[in-house]
Amino acid sequence: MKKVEAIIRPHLLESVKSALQEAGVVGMTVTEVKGFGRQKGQSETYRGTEYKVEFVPKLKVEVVVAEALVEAVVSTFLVSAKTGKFGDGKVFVSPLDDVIRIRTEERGESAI
Amino acid sequence: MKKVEAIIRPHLLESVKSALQEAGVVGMTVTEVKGFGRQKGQSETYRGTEYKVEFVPKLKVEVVVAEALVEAVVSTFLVSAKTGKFGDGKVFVSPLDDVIRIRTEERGESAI
Amino acid sequence: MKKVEAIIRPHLLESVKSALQEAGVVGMTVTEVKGFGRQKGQSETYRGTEYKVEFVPKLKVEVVVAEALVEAVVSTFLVSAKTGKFGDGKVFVSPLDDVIRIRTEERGESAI
Amino acid sequence: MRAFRAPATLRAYASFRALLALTAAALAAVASPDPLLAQDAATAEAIALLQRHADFVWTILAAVLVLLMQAGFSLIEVGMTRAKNAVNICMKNIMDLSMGSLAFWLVGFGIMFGPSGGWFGTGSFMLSDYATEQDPWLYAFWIFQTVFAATAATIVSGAVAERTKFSVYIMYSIFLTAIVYPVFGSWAWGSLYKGDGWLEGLGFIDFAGSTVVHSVGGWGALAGAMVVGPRLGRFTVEGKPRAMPGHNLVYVTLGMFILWFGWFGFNAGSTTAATVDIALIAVNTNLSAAAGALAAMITAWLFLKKPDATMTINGALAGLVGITAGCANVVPGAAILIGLAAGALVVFSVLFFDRRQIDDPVGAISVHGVCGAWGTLAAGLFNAGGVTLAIIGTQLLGIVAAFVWVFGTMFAFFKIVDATVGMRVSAEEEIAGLDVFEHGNEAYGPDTFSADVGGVTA
Amino acid sequence: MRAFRAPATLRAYASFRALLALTAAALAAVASPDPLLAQDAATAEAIALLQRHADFVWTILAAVLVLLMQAGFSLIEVGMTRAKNAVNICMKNIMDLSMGSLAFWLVGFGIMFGPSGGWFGTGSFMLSDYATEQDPWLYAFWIFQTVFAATAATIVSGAVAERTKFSVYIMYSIFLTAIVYPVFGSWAWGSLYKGDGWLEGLGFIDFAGSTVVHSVGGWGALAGAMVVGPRLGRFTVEGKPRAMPGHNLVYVTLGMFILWFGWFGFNAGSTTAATVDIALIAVNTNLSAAAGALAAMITAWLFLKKPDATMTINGALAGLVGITAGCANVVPGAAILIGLAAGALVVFSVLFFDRRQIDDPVGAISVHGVCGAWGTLAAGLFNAGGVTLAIIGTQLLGIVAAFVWVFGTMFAFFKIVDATVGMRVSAEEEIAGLDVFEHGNEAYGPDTFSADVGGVTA
Amino acid sequence: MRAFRAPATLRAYASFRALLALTAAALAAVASPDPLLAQDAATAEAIALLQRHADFVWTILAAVLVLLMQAGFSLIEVGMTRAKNAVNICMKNIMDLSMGSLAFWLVGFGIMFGPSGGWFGTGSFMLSDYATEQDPWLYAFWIFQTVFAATAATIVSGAVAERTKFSVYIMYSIFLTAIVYPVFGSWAWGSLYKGDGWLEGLGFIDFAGSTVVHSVGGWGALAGAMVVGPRLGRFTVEGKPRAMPGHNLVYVTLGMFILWFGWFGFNAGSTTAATVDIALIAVNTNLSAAAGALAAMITAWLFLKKPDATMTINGALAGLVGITAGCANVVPGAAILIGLAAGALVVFSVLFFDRRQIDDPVGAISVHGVCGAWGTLAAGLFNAGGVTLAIIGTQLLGIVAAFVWVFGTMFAFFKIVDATVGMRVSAEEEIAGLDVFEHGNEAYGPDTFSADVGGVTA
Ligand SMILES: Nc1ncnc2c1ncn2[C@@H]1O[C@H](COP(=O)(O)OP(=O)(O)O)[C@@H](O)[C@H]1O
Ligand SMILES: Nc1ncnc2c1ncn2[C@@H]1O[C@H](COP(=O)(O)OP(=O)(O)O)[C@@H](O)[C@H]1O
Ligand SMILES: Nc1ncnc2c1ncn2[C@@H]1O[C@H](COP(=O)(O)OP(=O)(O)O)[C@@H](O)[C@H]1O
Repeated sequence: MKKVEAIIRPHLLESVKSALQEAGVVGMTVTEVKGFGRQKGQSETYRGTEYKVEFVPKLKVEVVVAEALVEAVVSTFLVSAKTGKFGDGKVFVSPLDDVIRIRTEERGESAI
Repeated sequence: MKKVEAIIRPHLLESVKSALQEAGVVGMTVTEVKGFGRQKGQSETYRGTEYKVEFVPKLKVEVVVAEALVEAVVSTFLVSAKTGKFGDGKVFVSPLDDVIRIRTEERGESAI
Repeated sequence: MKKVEAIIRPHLLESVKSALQEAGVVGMTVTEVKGFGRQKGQSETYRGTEYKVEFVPKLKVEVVVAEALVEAVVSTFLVSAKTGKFGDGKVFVSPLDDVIRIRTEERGESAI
Repeated sequence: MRAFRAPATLRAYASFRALLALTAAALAAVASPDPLLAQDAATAEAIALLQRHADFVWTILAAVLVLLMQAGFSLIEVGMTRAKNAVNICMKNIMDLSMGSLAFWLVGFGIMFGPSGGWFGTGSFMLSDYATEQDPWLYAFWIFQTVFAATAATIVSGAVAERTKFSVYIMYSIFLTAIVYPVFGSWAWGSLYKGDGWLEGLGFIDFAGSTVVHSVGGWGALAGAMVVGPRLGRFTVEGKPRAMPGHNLVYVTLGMFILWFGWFGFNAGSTTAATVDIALIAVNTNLSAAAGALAAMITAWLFLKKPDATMTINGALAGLVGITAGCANVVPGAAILIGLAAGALVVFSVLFFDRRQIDDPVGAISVHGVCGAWGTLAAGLFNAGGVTLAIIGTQLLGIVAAFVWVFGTMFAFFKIVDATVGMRVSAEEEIAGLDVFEHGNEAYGPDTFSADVGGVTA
Repeated sequence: MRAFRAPATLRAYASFRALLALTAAALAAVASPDPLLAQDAATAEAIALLQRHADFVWTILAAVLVLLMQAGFSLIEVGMTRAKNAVNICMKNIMDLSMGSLAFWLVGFGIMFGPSGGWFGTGSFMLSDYATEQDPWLYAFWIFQTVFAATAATIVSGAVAERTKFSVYIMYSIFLTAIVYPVFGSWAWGSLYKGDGWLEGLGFIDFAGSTVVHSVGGWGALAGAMVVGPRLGRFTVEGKPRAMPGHNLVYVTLGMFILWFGWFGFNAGSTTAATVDIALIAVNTNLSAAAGALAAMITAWLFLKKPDATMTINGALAGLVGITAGCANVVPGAAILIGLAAGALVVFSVLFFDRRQIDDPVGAISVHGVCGAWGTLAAGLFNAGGVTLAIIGTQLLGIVAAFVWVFGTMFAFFKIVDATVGMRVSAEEEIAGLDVFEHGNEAYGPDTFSADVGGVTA
Repeated sequence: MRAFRAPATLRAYASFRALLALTAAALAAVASPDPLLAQDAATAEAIALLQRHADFVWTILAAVLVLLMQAGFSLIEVGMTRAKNAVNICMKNIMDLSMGSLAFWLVGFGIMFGPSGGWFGTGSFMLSDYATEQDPWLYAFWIFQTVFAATAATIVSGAVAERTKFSVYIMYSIFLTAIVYPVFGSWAWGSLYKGDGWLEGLGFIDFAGSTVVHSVGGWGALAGAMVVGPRLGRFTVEGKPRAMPGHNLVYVTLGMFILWFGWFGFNAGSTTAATVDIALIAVNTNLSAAAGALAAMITAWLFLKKPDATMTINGALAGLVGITAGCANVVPGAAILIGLAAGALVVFSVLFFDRRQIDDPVGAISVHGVCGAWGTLAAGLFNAGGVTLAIIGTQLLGIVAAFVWVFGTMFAFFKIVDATVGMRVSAEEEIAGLDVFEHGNEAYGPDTFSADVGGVTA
């Protein structure tokens, strides 16, 4: 099993979610995060003092999937989260030793 | 060392926290997340238009523990976070290369 | 590639961010979290009932870096996030299989 | 809209009725054997009419100030509870004013002010007297009394918040404004119109309603809180109280200022006449509120270690409730003492009910019930006209009568409702919040917290 | 400030003008062959002056209550939209009052109330009449009319929220308060001052402005919402509406109470005279609002499964808009019926415009446009003075005239603006929110949500 | 409460005092050799009494409007600062009104209005004059003056926000309302009652307090901000200002509307008499506020690239402060000019103090201090009665006197306090927020942001 984490643009959550569902993903966990990178935030002014909001609102979408599904999920992100502009985000794939479903205590892939 | 991550129901944080403490866990990090899975959110209406809140509020509890403690921590989650209904969540166990305590610069298990 | 995760004090974000930039880090993702550990939260009262806020506001800073940079990044955290008091936080280093930049579909280190 | 008046004809400024009066007199003056008297009569009539106009303006504006207090109560209740129940609390307050106005029009006013044998009125329903008597003052008096009834109703809302079914609350709201409040009101204030209450007959002093309005609301709140029981997790298994911080103390502060503002309509407006007396009443109201806030803050500082905001705010309200009965018959110095006592009292009262495991998220029982009783007693103790045992006795009698009648009827009402339809929401609903289950709404949309996480789909 | 007056000389209390009147009379009394008459004249003048003073106090206070309604509208609009556009909505409301006051001073008042041939006024601009006529009543009348104009303007703000350029909104706001509102106003109310409208000539009944103010705002909102189009994602590709919950229903509730409060100034204040009539108007206003809230809640409960908060709030406002035309000429029972109908009507109207894919985030078209029309008709149907076909006909004529004039001019205006400078912001800006792009501000600072994440740097 | 009056006896409507007057006269009429005169006297008395009643109603209602301004100030200050200090700011504002009312009752009023040799009053403390003079007008005058004192006090709160000890703030609040404000007040307004100020003696024009109230508060704010120093991180090491956005601009907007509303009580109420003059004052107040908002928005748009919300709001307040001195003696056109200038001025003033590294989170120094001075000068420049060098000289003298006295005493006060108990909280406390450390509270409960993370335990 792997954990596939993607940083995406908040307003694309809907399309990403549907795409993942079609790709067979049954569950995911989403976190509101602030991103720092090539995409620079809007510069704002407050009472005459200009300032850059350097941290851009992003969403982190975590999906735990069986080895077999990893590539499918990754490419799903590449399609559904892309605008082509700075700030589209990244996909991280990391190893996972085990998954347990609390409700049923199932372990491993069957727990996903 | 391993990182044990669990997605739980927000209102069970108290019981989970106490259970973990009893299991010998001295620290943890909690994040507010939104979960998508078998548990379906309440359907709400706004000015006559119905809609489903598909993302359910959850908490992610991260605990970094020594190899030896992993099973104990996992089963602690299985007990303290279970209601038996859809949406109890998952426990993820993943590898960790190193841990450093910023205050003391200790490394490895002693830093936990 | 590795993922370096650090739990830090919220008001130190600025200094940590600048330090990381100097260390050559081009991107990072920050999450608001609540921490539980040796540092005990302020005790507050509400209408005469005292209570401890056991979960302290923290920030989780995630940086994905090439193997080579890991040590540099870790020590950057040790410098820029330290106050020496309980609650400075931890740095976690974990393995990463792959990184993909959504915008360009680059993979691996070039995607960071 | 009334047409612009040209200044040339100053006379025209007097409203047409005044003109009628004058013309009538003019005619009379001609006819009358003694024009002097006729003219005097006409002038006196015109003068009386002017005073009447001033009374209407004052009373309507005072009623409007009291009406805004609904916003103050809503904000305080919403702010001192959790976000997941904010919509429900708002809806309860909206219904208190809406249902309350209609129920008081239909039934309440007649019971409170209709012809009565001392116990409750039996006529003057639905503003029917206007048809026969054609006196517009009925309307001014009615609107002023209506907003008072709505105020009594809304007091209970906060005490039973976060766990009571919306449908049950509506039933309660109708019951209180249609029956419970008017019946007691008829005992103390019935003779303001066509009633003749046994309590006022004894000389009971409650100028603006420390007991008639606030204690009535407060004891209803006590009954409700006792029957519905505390919120989940409010007390530990050993019965120790656990803090459940409100979710927005800025709302609470704004609510307090709005109440302080509206209270001038409540107290000074109770003259329902444009007289010089309103000045003393306003001074007393302000000084007592100020003293209440100060005393509560100091009490909290001494006994709870810090100057707690919600206690201080409760203190200001305690001072306002405390001076309501005696605002017209005590001197400013006494108003300060009344406020100081109320401010200290409310803090201990809140702690007392906490210890008795009666869960009142906003302190309504202490502020309105307890301090309403104190204020009624104080109106006797500090009576500028002098104090006698008889006066104190009557005040105590009124206080007790209010408790017995209101707590009795409301406790029975809530028990019956609870036994039949059930007063409390399910644990699942209470945990998730009443907003979603009862109203299908959320007070704070997704993006209060960020971009559209949990974004909505058709 | 005026100096404190010593009570010894009660007379001195009468304002000096009153004194002048009396002295003048005293002198006259001496000179005059018949002191009786002279004295009568002096007394009558003094009495008229007192009434005049009461009229000023009432009218100014009423105007102030109406002015506060701007806060109510702001809160309702902000609360029913998303956080990322809150600053923009606040700024629009601030400008409605600011630009509106100045535009109405410069142009609007003259067009609405200046000497006219029935279609629009052509004089009395910039309060110029004061120089010649020296009548301070002009100021009282002007401030009251000004806050009405600002109210009409602010209605549109919510309907076009979250997608309209700020610069375009300012143009609209000036256009409406300077031209569109005053022209129609001159038809119905011109003769209140120096105008002489064709519609009022036919006996059109609209005491406080169900049509003159609310429908005018509502139909302007309809035109704006149609031209600017729905918010991104508000309707699915198949045209099914998608929910876009407002971000703070507590603001919406507070806004409603503030409007309810201010509406007494709006309706009862429209007497612009301290008379006994204000009582009936106040009673009708309150009962209709209460009935509207109740009817909307029940309608929502029956047809939308739950007692929806924003529908209930729209219902209260619908009741208020509905009674505005007839508040002075219907009986309380009728006011309740008018409110009930308005409350039910507004729910279906909101659903109707949703289905027609006209995106009105706050329901302004339904509340002000539709219920304004209903209220105007109802003022005829329930006219206490009796109803005739002629009356109904005139009411309908007025309703249609308002729609044709306002929708026509505003639709053209928005189309032209859209074709030239463009009415709508870019998709990117709409997604990110207007606050950052249009104002460079954010309504809610970073640490509303935590410590300084996204902390700011110079 | 006053009993309902039956319409049959119209006369009865006149308050009993009026009745006394009439009866007295009736008797006199019988006795007197010349009934005509006696009757004239009685009528005149009754008329004077009616005017007196109107004066009471107007003055009390105006005082109540001013009192609500406390809510406006609280909202603006809370909204323009960070969430972690919201409770502290609310508490400071509550104490300004509470302590202020009590301190002004105890000491302030006597110093400001008691018998004085020109520099400060020495009598009339604790409303003691009532005992001897029995004139209820004292109460009306007192409540109106009290809310003015509380307003002056609350101005400083925002300027020293987010870093000042609560205990120190309370000391300051008492000092200002008991000594600093009253002393200057006695110079300019003392003769309104029993005082006799040297400044008013020279013909200083400040009708409603641009200097007496607003500059006094503003210069106190300057002293406080200078002594306490800027918030941590407000300026870079090189001294460049860094943005510290307020956490809720919706609160700020609501606060502005509430102030705009209350300001009519502040300015028009300063007649403390029901006269026709209130209309011009209301018109000037509204036009100047509107012009101020517009000018500030345009200035920001031109010089800061975007129509900044908080600058626009400061502009509206600047217009209000600016017209306060001259509201009764300038024509509407002048009011617009005064507002336009104030609106532009406030923007540059805010930037100026920023550059001087004086940290004023809400712009109180610029709005109240600087624009208060401008308004006082403008009251001379645009004086409808004509302007002379002497007038301008006196106005400038008053402006300077206010600055010297207030800034001098307050700077010394804050320095002494700072040297002894210390004025500023610890860096740790400042970073964590004053709410938790000073009050043990948090403004926004955990679940504003989610379910009960950081859930509370006994
Ligand atoms: N090295 C990194 N470690 C962790 N997160 C990163 C890293 N680089 C980028 N990110 C995340 O990805 C988001 C998008 O990256 P950015 O450089 O702005 O655009 P792009 O991915 O298109 O090059 C950032 O906002 C941040 O949240
Ligand atoms: N494949 C997954 N990857 C990441 N998170 C998941 C995954 N499946 C479920 N979750 C998380 O677990 C939570 C509970 O899962 P759900 O399917 O609703 O109930 P249950 O775990 O009882 O089957 C979800 O809300 C989501 O946050
Ligand atoms: N075992 C752990 N697993 C996950 N997070 C931890 C763990 N221990 C500590 N933390 C995080 O580190 C933060 C600081 O730890 P704490 O023990 O309070 O101070 P210190 O790190 O200085 O010893 C905690 O608030 C928590 O967020």
